[in-house]
Amino acid sequence: MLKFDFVYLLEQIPKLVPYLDITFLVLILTLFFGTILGFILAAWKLGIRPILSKLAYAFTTAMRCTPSIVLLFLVYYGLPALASIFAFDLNDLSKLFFVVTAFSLSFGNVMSEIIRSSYLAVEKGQYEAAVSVGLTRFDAFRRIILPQAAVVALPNIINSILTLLKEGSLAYTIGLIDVMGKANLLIAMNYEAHALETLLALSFIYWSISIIIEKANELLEQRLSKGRTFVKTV
Amino acid sequence: GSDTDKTEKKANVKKVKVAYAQNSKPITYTDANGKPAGHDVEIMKLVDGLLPQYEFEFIPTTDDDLLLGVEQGKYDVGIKNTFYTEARAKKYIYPKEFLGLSSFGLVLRKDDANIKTLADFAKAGKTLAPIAANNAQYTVIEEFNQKNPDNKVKLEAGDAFTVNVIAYVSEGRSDGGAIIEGQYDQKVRSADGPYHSLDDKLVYNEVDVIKTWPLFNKKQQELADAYDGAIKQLKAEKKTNELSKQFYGRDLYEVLAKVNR
Amino acid sequence: MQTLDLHFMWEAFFIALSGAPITLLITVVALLISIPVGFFFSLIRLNGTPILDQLCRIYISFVRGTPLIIQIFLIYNVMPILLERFLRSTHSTLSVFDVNPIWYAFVVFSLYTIAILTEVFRSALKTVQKSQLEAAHSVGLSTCAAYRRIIIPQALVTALPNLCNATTNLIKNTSLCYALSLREITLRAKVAANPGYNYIEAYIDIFLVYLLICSLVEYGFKKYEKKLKAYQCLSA
Amino acid sequence: MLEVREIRKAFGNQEVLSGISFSIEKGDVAVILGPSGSGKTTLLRCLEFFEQADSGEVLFDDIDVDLRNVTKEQIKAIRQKTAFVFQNYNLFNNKTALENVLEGLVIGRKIPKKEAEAIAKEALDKVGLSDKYAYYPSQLSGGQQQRVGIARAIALSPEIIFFDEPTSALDPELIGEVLATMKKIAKEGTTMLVVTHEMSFAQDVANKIIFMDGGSIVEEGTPRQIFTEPKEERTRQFLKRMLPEYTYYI
Amino acid sequence: MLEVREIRKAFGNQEVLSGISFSIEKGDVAVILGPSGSGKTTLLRCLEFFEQADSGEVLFDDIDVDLRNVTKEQIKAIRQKTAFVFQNYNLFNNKTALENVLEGLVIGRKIPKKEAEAIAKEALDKVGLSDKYAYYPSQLSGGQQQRVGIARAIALSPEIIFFDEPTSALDPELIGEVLATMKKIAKEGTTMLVVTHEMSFAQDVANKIIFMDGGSIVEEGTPRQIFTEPKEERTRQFLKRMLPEYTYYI
Ligand SMILES: Nc1ncnc2c1ncn2[C@@H]1O[C@H](COP(=O)(O)OP(=O)(O)OP(=O)(O)O)[C@@H](O)[C@H]1O
Ligand SMILES: Nc1ncnc2c1ncn2[C@@H]1O[C@H](COP(=O)(O)OP(=O)(O)OP(=O)(O)O)[C@@H](O)[C@H]1O
Ligand SMILES: [Mg+2]
Ligand SMILES: [Mg+2]
Repeated sequence: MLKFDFVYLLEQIPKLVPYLDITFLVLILTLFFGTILGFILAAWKLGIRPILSKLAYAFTTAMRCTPSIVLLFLVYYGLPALASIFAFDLNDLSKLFFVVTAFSLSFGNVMSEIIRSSYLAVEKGQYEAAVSVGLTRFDAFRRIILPQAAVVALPNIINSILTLLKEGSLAYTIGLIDVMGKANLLIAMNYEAHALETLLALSFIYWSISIIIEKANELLEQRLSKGRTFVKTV
Repeated sequence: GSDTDKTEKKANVKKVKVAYAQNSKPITYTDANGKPAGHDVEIMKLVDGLLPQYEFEFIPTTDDDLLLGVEQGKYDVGIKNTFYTEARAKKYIYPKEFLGLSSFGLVLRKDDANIKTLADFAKAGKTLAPIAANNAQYTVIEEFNQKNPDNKVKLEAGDAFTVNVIAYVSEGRSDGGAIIEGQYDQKVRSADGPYHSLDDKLVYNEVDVIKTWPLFNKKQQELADAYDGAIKQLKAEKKTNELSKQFYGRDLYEVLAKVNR
Repeated sequence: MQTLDLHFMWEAFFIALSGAPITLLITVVALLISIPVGFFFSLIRLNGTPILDQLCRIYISFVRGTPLIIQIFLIYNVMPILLERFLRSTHSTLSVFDVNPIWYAFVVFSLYTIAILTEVFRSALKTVQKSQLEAAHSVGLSTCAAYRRIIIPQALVTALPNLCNATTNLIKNTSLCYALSLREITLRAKVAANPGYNYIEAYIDIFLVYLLICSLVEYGFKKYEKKLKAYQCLSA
Repeated sequence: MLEVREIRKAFGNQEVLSGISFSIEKGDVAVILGPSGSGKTTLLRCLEFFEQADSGEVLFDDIDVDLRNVTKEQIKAIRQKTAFVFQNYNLFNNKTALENVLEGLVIGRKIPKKEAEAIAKEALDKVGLSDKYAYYPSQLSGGQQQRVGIARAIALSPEIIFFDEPTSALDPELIGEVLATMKKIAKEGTTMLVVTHEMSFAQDVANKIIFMDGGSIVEEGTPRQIFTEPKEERTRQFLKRMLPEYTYYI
Repeated sequence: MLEVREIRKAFGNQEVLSGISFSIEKGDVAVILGPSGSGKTTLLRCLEFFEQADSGEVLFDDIDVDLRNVTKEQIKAIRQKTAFVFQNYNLFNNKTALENVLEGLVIGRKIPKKEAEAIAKEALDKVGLSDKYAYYPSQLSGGQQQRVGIARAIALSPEIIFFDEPTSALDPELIGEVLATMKKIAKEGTTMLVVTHEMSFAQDVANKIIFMDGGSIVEEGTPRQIFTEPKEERTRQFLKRMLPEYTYYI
């Protein structure tokens, strides 16, 4: 075993940080598309059209049961294969495209369940009161249901965002290099010698980002919880 | 003038996607500047230089993706220190000419220096550090086990990410580990290797020298043939010997006569 | 595109399936540990118990904030070495390296799932009105009984979909056990694929096995959610 | 302005409304009386489309709704003209008292913020809550919550307001005040359909009494008719408890 | 049996209870009257320890509680002897009417299931819900829910029951029945502390009236004293609304 080399650890950080741009790009694009997908799926599940709701549930089952790596390969290989039937060549598209597509599908699916469960957790009376004062369904959702549901949803959303943040190891399997991929490369380049230091440097970066996200979440949760009381044991 | 020349040239030149495993230094890897590097990569660059009708684009990726990608046609050719097996030959085109030679052996603690072959190793009941399942070394040992059902090496699949063979052996977590000599050289023997301090505690015992191959997509017969022509020329010019020395610290072509796979 | 080697796929399917017991064992053990502990942690967080709450937060933030594979690395590669040194210094004859790697898997996945479930439970408990607890107290139920019989059944309705997500994710994450050389589903399939490079077939098999397991799990959750929701649906 | 024909509603196989028909004119104050569980709340909820009736017809001004197939537009149109005071208040948990009242004005009726605020404050003042603007529902007493619910409805100045037991949580003093407010609104021409157990309101303000039992209308008429000479034995029996009081007021 | 000394409670810097003291004896039926927002609910909640009072003392039988530092054992001991009827019912959402009543008997009081079921059914029958055993709260009308809440409390046969407006959602007919039930329980010796706006109950059953306003007790005494010769102007003013009725009943 080599001596733990703290200086080495510190040296790795500036080498890793530049690759955060890919990490964030993937994160933000996925958040954007995934959330939209999540809302659509949740709306279908909660809606009255049986076909759409069956479809949405089936999608959820499929997504839940697909390991992310398989999903990524399905998108990375399957999509171009599918497109080639229609004489499109997707093989030259950026790897980013495939990664974001795959992540959005699975993130959107998780979001749809989070949205569904938190939506159902808001009493029906709140919706009724809202439409009774003339709010449209959309306004009722936006102004009354959503803020209350968000309190319930947030901890779970943060769970998934943090998971998503770290999915870099998956992107790496098809050769897209984000911080995680870069850490892998750094380790490989040093013949796995200072793996521990490099990984700790990586963890440090991830952890810092997570702490920022969690702090933001805390503030938001507090704001949304205004006027509400929750169960405690004492 | 020159502008039209370039475009004209471009039009005739076929792009070739060469996938390489980006994390097996010194065979193939991505260097600190994000550029492709390593023994196999350098050879392919030379091949590219000899083939004006092709332009190689090197794409870094992982083993899994490389194998799938070449099979599917996402990449035209892949290099990752691949050995030859029958089954693989069904999936990919192996060219006629091999790409390089690779010394494959066991890293052991000094006390076990007398273990020279896999058979010795198995007989002594030693434990082997886990090997990534898609690594060629795994196949070699598995084949050994198939041929020697009464004297099997205990083989475990693992992952390169967590299994650091040198560390495993030196710490006594396992008795031996499979390794490519080039890697052992750079890690342990070389004066600035990260494990140079272990140089007097460990030994590398060669088990075999094995030919490594590029894998071509099934549709790339033409490319494979072109490759054959080019690499023949390189071997004749002894360029390959130079690279072997440069990356593996030793001219493996000296033992070519004894290589049987 | 090449045709699939169906024969291989058929055989490898069962090879992959034979890894299911390990996957399920890890999943079950991790859940058995992390459901009660996660619940306990969520109570600490909801109550804002002074020091414990801070500790919980740091723990959760670390576990959620760093990649699972790194946690595996730390626990599998670093911890044993430290332990080994410690044991050697105490002249113990125990060998850390002889420990079956599955124990590492239990530890890693439990630690991870606890963090996830803490947040799942915390959010779910927030959906139960405080007055439900008061009503339970008023008829003489202890806090414990109130939670068991009134609060938890109501919170579970919200928790279940997320619990189901967490469980299926856990099942899929056990594929990271390849890093522990544990022969679970993914690793077995990949090893089987290795000699013939039948990676596509192997991945399809992996997909099918997970599909089988996860859809059974999901089916169970759906059934249970329906049952728990009996008191709500009727009015909706 | 509101005519209801043969509304039926069953939960499972228990029929809760078994063919309710009545009509009220503009400016009417109609009171629905009836024992607990007789379907009063369910009736109001069906009229506001919170509950889907199994069959029946509702005529609201010129909107003719077949309850078996209601369109979204019809629901929206009717809800724009009505307001609802809930038996269990249903205040917006995430909004203060003032915001609860503002919501419908600003978002629902698109009244400019400034103006809406004046209206909302006036409504809250009317029900005696001028010092509770910034309180969240969880910080209000039962009676205060109920009054916010009332303020929220009357602030909208809708054509018709459905009240579901609007004074149940109030003390006699306040009941007086709230009923006076309702009386005033009625005088201003707002139509009201009120479920209440408050006989004095029924007598003083209502011009129509509907007595329900077991999902049907047992009897309807003017307060005078119902209170002094009820035709049905069931009505008489129900009112017996209150008659002494009634006698006094007369 | 219950003595309360100088309970104080503030939310933020708004004092809601400013030093409440009174005492009731075994078998007493004490009624708390007072306008909305005067702190009645808060007082009851402090006595059941749902709200932590800022200071004060409670003597319950031989248990002497300093509200500034209450132990868990004291809370438990007192809750075992009391029951609470909530202003907004607070039924267990995930339990049927019968289960709501059973819960406290079987789990709280450890009464064998069989026996408990008989008691629970009897309690529900008393409040006229013999046909709703298997209904969930969401399937019950407001009045039905309120009655389940009452049944849940009386089934426990505690030494003292706190009622917070137990008849607000009931129609006159039922109010009569429920009050009769409460009267019967009172006769059997159960002590009661009742917040209500139902004057007839205050007159008929109570032997003590406590009139609160703005967080303090304005006046207390027997019903006769309070209703016929209130000392305080505030009391007189509050009762004015009800006096006609009262006069009648006398
Ligand atoms: N979702 C439901 N499922 C089944 N039964 C229901 C449901 N909602 C209401 N009921 C039943 O319908 C009947 C009428 O209920 P409703 O709420 O209309 O009564 P109400 O006249 O408003 O009574 P109250 O004066 O007590 O509020 C009740 O017996 C109730 O149990
Ligand atoms: N959590 C809280 N935060 C701030 N103020 C509160 C809170 N709870 C109650 N209050 C205030 O305390 C006062 C007393 O409330 P309480 O519920 O005791 O009144 P009440 O006498 O029961 O009235 P009602 O007859 O309307 O039920 C009210 O003015 C209310 O606004
Ligand atoms: Mg009702
Ligand atoms: Mg109150």
